[in-house]
Formats: sequence, structure tokens, C-alpha cells
Amino acid sequence: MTDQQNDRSLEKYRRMQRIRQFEDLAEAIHAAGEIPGALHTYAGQEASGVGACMALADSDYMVGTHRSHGHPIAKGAKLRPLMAELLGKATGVCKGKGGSMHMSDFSVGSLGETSIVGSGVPVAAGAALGSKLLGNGRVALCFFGDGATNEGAFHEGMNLAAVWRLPTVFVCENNGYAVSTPAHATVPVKDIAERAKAYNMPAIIVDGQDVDAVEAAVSEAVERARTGGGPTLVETKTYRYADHAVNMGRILLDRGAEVDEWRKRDPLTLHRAALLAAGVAAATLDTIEQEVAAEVADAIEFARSSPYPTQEEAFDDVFVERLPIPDFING
Amino acid sequence: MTDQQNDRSLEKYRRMQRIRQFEDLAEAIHAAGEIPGALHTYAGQEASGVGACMALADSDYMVGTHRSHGHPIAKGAKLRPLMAELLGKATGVCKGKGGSMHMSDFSVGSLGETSIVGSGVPVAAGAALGSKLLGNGRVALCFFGDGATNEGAFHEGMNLAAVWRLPTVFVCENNGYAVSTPAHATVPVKDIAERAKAYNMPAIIVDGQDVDAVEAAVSEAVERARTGGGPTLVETKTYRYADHAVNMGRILLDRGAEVDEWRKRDPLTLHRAALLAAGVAAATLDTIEQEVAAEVADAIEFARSSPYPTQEEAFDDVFVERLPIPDFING
Amino acid sequence: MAKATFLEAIRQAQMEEMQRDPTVFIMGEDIICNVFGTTTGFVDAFGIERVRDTPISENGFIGAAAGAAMVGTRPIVDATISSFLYPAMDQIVSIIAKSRYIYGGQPRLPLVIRSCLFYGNSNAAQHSDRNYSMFMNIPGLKIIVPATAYDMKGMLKAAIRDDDPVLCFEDSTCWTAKSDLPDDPDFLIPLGRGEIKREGSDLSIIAVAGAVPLALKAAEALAAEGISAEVVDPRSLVPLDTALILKSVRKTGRAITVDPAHQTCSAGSEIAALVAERAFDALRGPVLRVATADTHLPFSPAIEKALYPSPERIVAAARRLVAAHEPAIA
Amino acid sequence: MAKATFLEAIRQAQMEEMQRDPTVFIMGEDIICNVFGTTTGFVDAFGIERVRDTPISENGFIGAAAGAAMVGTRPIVDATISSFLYPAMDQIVSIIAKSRYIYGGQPRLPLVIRSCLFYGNSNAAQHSDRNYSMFMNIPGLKIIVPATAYDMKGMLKAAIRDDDPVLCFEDSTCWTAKSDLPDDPDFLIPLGRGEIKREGSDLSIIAVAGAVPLALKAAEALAAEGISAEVVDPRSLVPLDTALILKSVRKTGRAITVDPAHQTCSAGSEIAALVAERAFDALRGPVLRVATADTHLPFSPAIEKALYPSPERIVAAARRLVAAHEPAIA
Ligand SMILES: Cc1ncc(C[n+]2csc(CCOP(=O)(O)OP(=O)(O)O)c2C)c(N)n1
Ligand SMILES: Cc1ncc(C[n+]2csc(CCOP(=O)(O)OP(=O)(O)O)c2C)c(N)n1
Ligand SMILES: [Mg+2]
Ligand SMILES: [Mg+2]
Repeated sequence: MTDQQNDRSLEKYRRMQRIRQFEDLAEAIHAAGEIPGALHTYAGQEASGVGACMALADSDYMVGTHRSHGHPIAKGAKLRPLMAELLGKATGVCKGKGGSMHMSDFSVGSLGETSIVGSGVPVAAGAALGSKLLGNGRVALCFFGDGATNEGAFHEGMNLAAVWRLPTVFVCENNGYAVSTPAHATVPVKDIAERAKAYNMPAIIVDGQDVDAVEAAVSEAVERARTGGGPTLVETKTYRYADHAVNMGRILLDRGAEVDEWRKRDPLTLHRAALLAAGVAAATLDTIEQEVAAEVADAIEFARSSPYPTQEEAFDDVFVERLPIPDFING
Repeated sequence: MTDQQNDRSLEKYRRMQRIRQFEDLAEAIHAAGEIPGALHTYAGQEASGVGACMALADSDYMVGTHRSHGHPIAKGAKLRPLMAELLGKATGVCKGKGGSMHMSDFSVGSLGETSIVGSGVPVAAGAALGSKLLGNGRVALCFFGDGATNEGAFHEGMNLAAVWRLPTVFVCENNGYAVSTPAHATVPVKDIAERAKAYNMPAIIVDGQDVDAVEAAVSEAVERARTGGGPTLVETKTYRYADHAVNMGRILLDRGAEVDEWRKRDPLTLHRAALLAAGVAAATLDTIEQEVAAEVADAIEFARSSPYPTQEEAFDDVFVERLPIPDFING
Repeated sequence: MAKATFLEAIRQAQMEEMQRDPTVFIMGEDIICNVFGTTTGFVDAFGIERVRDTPISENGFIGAAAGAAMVGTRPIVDATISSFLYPAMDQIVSIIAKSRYIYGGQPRLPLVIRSCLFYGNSNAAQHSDRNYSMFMNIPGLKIIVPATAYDMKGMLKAAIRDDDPVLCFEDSTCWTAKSDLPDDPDFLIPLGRGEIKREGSDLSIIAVAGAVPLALKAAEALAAEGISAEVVDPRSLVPLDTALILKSVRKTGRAITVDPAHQTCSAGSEIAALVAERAFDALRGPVLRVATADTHLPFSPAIEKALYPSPERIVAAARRLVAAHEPAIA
Repeated sequence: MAKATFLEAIRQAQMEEMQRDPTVFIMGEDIICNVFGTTTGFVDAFGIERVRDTPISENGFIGAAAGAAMVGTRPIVDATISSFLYPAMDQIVSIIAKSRYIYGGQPRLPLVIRSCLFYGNSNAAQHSDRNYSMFMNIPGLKIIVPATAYDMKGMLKAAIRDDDPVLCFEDSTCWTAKSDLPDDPDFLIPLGRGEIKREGSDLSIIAVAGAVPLALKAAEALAAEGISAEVVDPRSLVPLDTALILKSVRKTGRAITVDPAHQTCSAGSEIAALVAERAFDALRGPVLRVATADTHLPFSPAIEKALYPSPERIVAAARRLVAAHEPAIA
């Protein structure tokens, strides 16, 4: 490994650690009643998000989903505003207006984590169209789940990107389920990647637990997009450990054995092993873990001590100009 | 040819003649100001509609599009109520409420000719689902254009039919254009049939000018559907002679030479030649043409002499029970 | 008769109608696993043909309900959260609402689309819609908004038996409210019939969906101040029981509409316009509206709740209205 | 200044703004061939990158406009006919209206979605929608409904320069109406500002979109009977110039709203509710509504026209209102 490769590899480890530790804490404080609403965690899918985002330049765009904690972290977002967002604080990345399903950090090129399934796909195609028109050389990457590929929005966004050869990379994070429904019950093809054929679009299937493999696959797609070759569909085969969401109805689904099976190929464990095998010292990795732990602890501290938004802020950001505040608010 | 084959072949000729002569007259009276609104004619595509519908049983279902004159005639509808519909008369198949884009005759199994592009596809899947649940063995066939395959509704309807193995036949009438836009500018695959791969669905490409070929292809699909094998996508390569629509804005598109080229493979001419080659007497075909001419003349006579709906009828059929009539109607 | 919740009322209505009529079936996302509890036990009772998990394609399966209804079945679609109706607007508006008309009465579309109004619990703007009023502007859709378990059961059963398409909006703030539910398999509440939920003489509070219990609380508080409020629950928005609303306002001379929807172009606005047009002569003061502020719903629990109608806001409006002491015009 | 039609005003507005700002581009179905004449010459002037024929996928390209706007371009979407907005409701409501808010103000979405109200000419129920009021119930969308070529040009130019998403509804019954159009490249009419289209003292007719010319005709006829009608054109529905509307009604003491939309939950109903709530003390009679009947629009030319507002219906309402001779309350 060159130094640079080494740095990148460690950075991948750091980002995956950030996601995992962020999620662990989020689940804990949600259980303790500190987070309102539902929580859609990303634990298990870290290699997919981090591998994909590491293939992007900082200035590239990214669009995500309801399962929104992992993507911005993978793209390099700071943890403090994300944790504050989860708690609904004014210092949150969305000023407390978005919450768990919408942790989009535009400062790292994230253009929305949208909780309406499939709805990010046209947006990503549009961001790529914008790049093309502005000639800024940026690529737009779109994450979505297996379930999302059944939506019309997926079809229309893919098609648009294909006919216009837009610099887009579509990453289907196939975790095998949409809420409780296994993919095979609603997706009639074996691999989601098959769907690219409807758009004459190249597709790559990749082990979504292997962060290096994901990075390589997405890099190929990014390269194609950036050089005018148009979009690619990358399917990452991955898995989420937790229920679809905490606190959104009951999920009566026993996946126990399956979860155990997938944990054997935990993306963090795999990458750690690969790093050790490549000669990285265990201590280096331990240090990263500890640094991340400190970061996450700092983030929750920051979030907890941050103020809630004021009631008037509910009327900000509908339009660029604040709406008039109705009489019944604050008197 | 057996007698039965002969009868079928003549019936195909008759139905194609009905469509062509109906359209010729419709265009003429539209030009003369007798028909309000826009007119989307089917001339040139007769073999596609008739070949497909001849593959169906009378009791099978069919869903169509804005280009709605040909499909019901192909399925065996009477001409009088169709012509009366074009003129907005109370005796029209839709009581004058639908007009040119909606000439659906439920008595021949037509479940809607819908003018919102792509919107028929989920409906057809649903009719097939209904058949399946009722166990009545009926198949639902859906016509749509090349342009419609870019709609989300197409994707969702196809997918649903595929995962549920519904008895559906999807017939894409690829006439090369959506209004003024050539298919290659908006559809990134060479053949629409490619799109079936996204649903693991069998597909057949067929010469849409050859009524026998269409019938054979669709028969194969119907057979599969009826025996539990699920849906098929059939692509008929065809062409419309007229502008997208008469009286709906300007279509500045010069297709002159192309139209001439396609007219050389006119579906009626081709089928007539095939019949003659198979030993059918020219007089037999001439008689059919004359009979159809009389039918069409009778239909326009009927339509012209029919009354318009009364103003109160505008309040019928929103719901099963008539709406209250507001005061301002009729005083 | 046994006390049961609003969610249980939904379950019972569906269960009874599916038992009664083999052409009734239900489909939706994750209804077998059954996230909100309205289809518990259904797969076991009816099998996977009649209890269908759908792909995430609202336009596809809602449109499929239209096709299935046209050929003789009676689909119930569980569209989960009303925010997911937007991807299906194409089929709801252009196919479901218009097919019977545009084809001159040839087809019937007996189908029910259920979805919940999932607001008030930090689900943020994309999941907190209360959007029935958009559909009121489209002819051809019956719309029900029951506020009690009792109404829910009787109206949903009536909706399933109705030969027209019905949108059923289920206010999640009512989910745990309980009523005594009749066991009579033919217990039906006709669509289009509102109900006076509390009688009063000084003003009429016309409340929609989850606003009904708020109005009842407000009426209680007002009674303590000597103000007698009548609470009118239209229960169905299309058809709307205009006679009941106008009669109440003619009696009391004052009207407040309460609607959890955004105020602009809400059901509450429509009812206010109706009153101002057709009961003006009886009015002793302005027609006031209590509705959700015309901003999006934020995630943060610190600032979401104040945006909705509340008993306090209703009481304040009522006080203001009664204090005006304007003489009746008539 | 030269007289030009409403359609030509659209063309000029787009042309001038595309000339002025290279980040503005336009896309839609068949805009190169240019069916209605609002992009004549555009491909030659701006090339196929900035003048884009789209696949028939309204949700796709309208959503793409959102993405393109977020990264710094200013898309104009020509969605042709407003009936085609239904397939795109997902992106319009959940993405375009909500993104700025849900992400706490991080993105701006400067985009315009144009579509025409294509009613009155036998296009049947699936193509005759007048559906702006549905979008009024969703915060986050500015909505303009110009009724003259002059307003169209100034408001569309303002909309293209606006940093928020704007829906522009173009009433096809106004397409051929002409105005003198200013050549000033910075001729802008600020969104949210209504206009008194005719002054009067006996009653206020608040008219929306294609109802404005009908109201002016009615006012003319009323003048001959000695009734002085003021015609108020809000021009934009979001933001709504409530001050102008209320001031007019306070002056005349009587209000009629006229709206080509279906009456239930229409813009006309919203304005009526506003008047009944905030100008009640000035009212000398009921707030009347003239709108399209709550049925679908039939194809048959024999029965379509009578369903819409007409000068005759407005005159009849005005006569009724003035004849009531109720004293002002205040
Ligand atoms: C349009 C729409 N329909 C339904 C839902 C409810 N819902 C939220 S997430 C989800 C499953 C999504 O599955 P997938 O795309 O595979 O993503 P995953 O959750 O597995 O990451 C569903 C059905 C929604 N948010 N939006
Ligand atoms: C949702 C929607 N978008 C746009 C239109 C306008 N439109 C009517 S027909 C048509 C072209 C359809 O092309 P295709 O599907 O190939 O059918 P064809 O007309 O060639 O038979 C378009 C764009 C529409 N009716 N519905
Ligand atoms: Mg999944
Ligand atoms: Mg075509």
C-alpha cells in the first residue's frame, strides 16, 4: 500500500466507524426517549455508503433516502449538526426541521435525503443535468433501496439520465427488504442490476459488505459519468441489522438467524481484517475507534446542550422570505 | 386455408377496413367542423389493433389510449355508438361525455381508452388481477405507445403484473413517435421489447403491418397468460399516417418521405395481397369493403340524427347516483 | 357491543366485509406483517390471494384497484400514510375519479383507498400530510373522515359496500380512541350524513377528523364559562351534509370551522364559504377558521404542536365570536 | 410597446429571461416542435442543451428541475396541460414544495412549472383541469394565474427570477387576448400583488384567471343597470393579496368570487372564507360564489359550456346580492 492508499483506507475505516458508533448511540438514546419520531438506522450497510462516497470528489453531489444517517457521514459530514438534528435542535443540520429521515448536509454535496421512496432518483438526474449545463464537471450519485426500484420515479429518473447521458451514478443498496417485504416478493428479477437493461445502461453488481469493492465499482461508474459516458447502475448487496425503523408500528418478522449470518460478514470487521492483513497496526485502528468515540460523544453533548428552535422558525424556509406569523402563535 | 381460418382472415380484413374507413370519414367531417376537440386517428396502425384483438376471446378485457378509435373497432365494437360519440351525441358509446380520446366500449370488454399517457397500464394489470381473483379465466390486454413506456405508470403496471404473474398482455404500438418526438430521442433502448427484461418478462417483436404476424405473436402471449404463465410484452412496429392529432396545436414536422415509405407496407394492402395469394376472390374483398362503407355511412347518419345529451346529463355518472343539479343550470 | 379502538374498528370493518363478500380483497405495502394492526390475522383468515403485499408502487397498485373494481371485485387499498397518495394522483384523479363519467356510466368503481393522517408526532413535512381537501376539488371521489371508532366502523363498512370510489382518511390522533362497537354485521353509517356530536345554542363548531375531539374538549371548557357550543361533525366531506351544517348555524347564529389541514383551500375554508353564502342572514359574527398554519410541519417536537388546532385555540375563537355581540341580521 | 397575445407574452418573457441569464433553461414535451407557440425560435436561439424535449415522464423531468435548481440553474418546465401535473404530484409536493423547509433552508429551488388550463373546448374530463387550488393547500409553492398578456409577461419574468418554486397556470381561454407589452427587459410585476381591474362601488367581484374577462364583461353589463361593480384580480394565489381583496370588500360591502375551478375547495371558496372571516363587519349580504359546477367536464359541446362561470351567471349573482339591500352591520 502507498501512503495515499493507506490514508484512504483508514479514512474509510474512520467513516464506517463514525456511522456505526453514531447509530449505536442513536438507538440507545432513542430507546431512552431522547429522540422523537421514528429512527431508520444504517448499521450493516456502512461499506455501501462509505465505499460509494469515497469514490466521489468532495464537490460531487449525492442524494439519499429515509435511511439517512449513513449517507452524509459517508460523504464527510460533521457529526455535531447531525446529532443535533436527531434531537430536533436549532443547531441541527436542518435546524431541527428534518429529523432522522432527512439528515442532508448540503455543505458536503448532499442534495436531500428524501423519505418518499424513490423520490430522490429524478432529483439526482436533475442535479446531473444542472452539472452538465453549468459545465462544472460534477457527478451526482443517488442512493436508493431495492424496494424503491418498484416506483415510477425510479424508472423515470433512470430513463432521463440514460437518454440525456447525464453524469449520474445510481447506487441501489439492496438490503433484501422493503420494511417487512423481501425483495423477491416484489422485484421479479434476480438482481436489481438487470433493470439497467431497460435503459441501455451499464450495471455493476458488487459485494456491499466490502468497502474496497464498492469503492472500485463506484469509481468506475464515476469515471464513466465524468467523462461523458453517462449513467451506471451499481447494485450493492448489503443488509441492515435493525428493524426497518424503530417506533414506526410493529414489524413482526423474525430475521434472527439471517442477521447472525450477515454479521459474520460485518463490513467493519471485514475492513479491519483487510487493513491488518495489509500491515496496518492494530493500535492505529484502535486509535481511530477511540477518536470516533470521542467525536460521537462530543456530538451528543453538543446536541443535548443546544437550544430548540423558536416557534417563529416554523415559518422560516417555506420560502426564501419568512412567512407572516399568524396571530395564534405566541399570543 | 380451412374455412375457419378463412373466416378469421376475412374478419381481420373487415375490421381493418372498418377502422380505415371510419378514420377517413372522421377526418373529413372533422375538417368540415362537425367534430369538436382534437382527433387522434389510428390509420396506418390497423394491423396492430386488429391482429392483437383477434387473438383475444370476446370476453377478454382490453385497455387502450388517447388514440382510441381503432381499438374498440378491432375488438368488435359497433360503429354507430362510436361515431355518435365523436359527434358528442347522447347515443354515443360514452353518452357524448368522452369523445375522440375515450371511445371505450365496455360491451366488448374494453375497460377504458385513457388519454393520460401510460395510465392504462396499471388498470390493465388490475383487470387481470380481478380475473385471477374471480377465477374467470379472462386475459387483459393493454395497448400503449412507445412514448408511454417512459412513464412511471408503465413501469409500475408492468412490474405488478410480473411479480403477481397476472394474465396480462402488454402491447406496445411503437409508431416511432410521441407527438413530434422520435422514439430514439426519449427511449434509450433500440427496441421497446428490451424493457421487458427489467421485469423478467418474455417479449416478442413483431411486424405491426402484418395482421397475421401480430395475431400469432399476441396469441402466444394470450396462451401464456391464460395458462398461468404470466404477462408478455409484445412490441408491434407500426406507423401512423396522420399528424399526432388534428386540432391540438401545430405539429411542425416534415415526415413526408417517411409516410410514403410506410404506405408501401400499408397493413390493408398487405393483408389484401395475402388473402388474394391464398386464393380469396377479389370480389369477396370488394364486397367487404362495400359492406363496411355502408356500415360507416349508416353510422354517420345515425350519429347526425341523434340528439345531444340534455344539460342535466352532465350531472349523471360522477357517481352511481345523479348529483343534485345546481340552480344556475336551466334557470 | 364491546369497547374497542379506532384501529380495531378498521380491522373489524374489513374483517366483516371480507367475510361477507368474497369479492372484497385488500392490498397494500406490508399488510401481511401489518404495521398498524388493522389486518391482524387476515392472511390466516383469507389467504394470500385476498391479502396482498404490494411492491412500493402506489400508482401501480391503486390503478390496479381501479381495473380490478371495473371487472367485478371490490378492492380495499391500504395506502398506509396519506403522504403516499401523491405518487398515485395520476390514477386517483385521472382514472378513479373520472372513469365512470368519461365512459358515460359504463363502469362502476367500487373501491376504497384507506390512508392515515400521520401528523403530530415528529414525522416531518414529507410524512405529516392532511390532504383530503385536494381531493374534494376533484368530482367523483367520495371522502370520509371519521373521528370516532364507532363512526369508523360503520362508515368503512358502508364505504366497502358503496359502488363508488371512496377515500377513507384515518386520523392517527384518533387511533387509540375507543367506542362501543356494534356487532351487527349490517351496522352501517350512510356516507354523506353528518352528526351533531354535542348540542349547543350559542355557536356551531364544525370540526373535521381529529378536530372533533378537540372541539368537544373546547365545548366542555366553554360550557364552564357559560357558552353553549354545538359541535357538528360532517364525518364525510363528499358528499357533505350541508343541510346539517346550515341548520346548526341557523340555530346558533355563529360558526367556527376547525380543520387539522393547512388552512388555505381546506375543508374548513370550504365549509366557511358555504356558511357565508347560504346562512349569512342568520350570522351574528364572522365565520372563524381554526386550522393548521400554512407552513410545513417541522420535525422538532418543540415547534410542531403549536401549529395545529387545539382546544385552546378553539376556545379563544369562540370567546372572541361571542363577545362581538352582533345582532342577528334577519 | 406593441400589442401582442397572451401566448406571445409567454414567449417574450421566456426569451428575454433566457437571453438575460445563461442559467435559465427550458424543458418539456415537444417544445422544440412547439405545439402552442410559446417557444418559437428557441432552439435556434439557445441550442438543444437549453431547450430540451423530454420523454413523457412528468414526475421525472419535474423532479429533475428540482435537482437542477438546487445546483444553480433556473429551470422552466413547460408541462403543457395542467392535467399532466397529476403524474408529477410526488415531486411537486414532496420534493419541490418541501425541500427548502425540510432541509432547514439549505437549498433554494428557483424553478417555474408552466401549464395551461385547457378547458372549454371539448377536451373531456381528463384534459380540462383547472387545478391550482389543490396546490394552494400545500405550503411552499408560489402560484400565479395571470389573466392578461400584460400581467402574463411581467409575472412570468418575475417568476423566472424568483428564488422560490412558482407554478404558472395559463388559462387557455385567455390565449388570444392582447395587451400592449412593454419592451423594458426589466419589466416585472411582483408576485403577490393583485390589481383592481375596474373600479366600482356597489360590489366587489374577485375573479381568478379566465374569470377576469368574464367579470369585466359582467361589470359592463351591470353598469348599464346602474350597478357599479369593482373587479379585483388577485393575479397570484400564493402569496395572495389579501389586503387588496379586503379593502375592496370593505369599500363596497358586497363580494362575489368567480373561479373557473370546481367550486368545492376552490380558490374562490378560499377567498370567500377569507372575506367572511376578516371583512364580515362590512358585509351587506352573503358572499356569493360563481364557479364551475362540481361535476366533470363532458366532451359534448352541447353541455360543456353551461357548467363554467359566465358573464350571465355573474350578473345574476350581482343582481341578487344588490337587491337584498341589507344594511351594513358596522
Ligand atoms: C412513496 C412511499 N411509499 C411508502 C413509503 C413507506 N416506506 C418507507 S421506507 C419503505 C421501504 C423502502 O425499502 P427500500 O427502498 O428497500 O429501502 P430500505 O428501507 O431497505 O433502505 C417504505 C415502504 C414511503 N416512505 N414512501
Ligand atoms: C401524462 C401525459 N403527458 C402528456 C400527454 C400529451 N400527449 C398525448 S399523446 C402524447 C404522445 C404519446 O405517444 P405514444 O405513447 O407513443 O402514443 P402515440 O400517440 O404515438 O400513439 C402526448 C405527449 C398526455 N396526454 N398525458
Ligand atoms: Mg431495502
Ligand atoms: Mg408513438
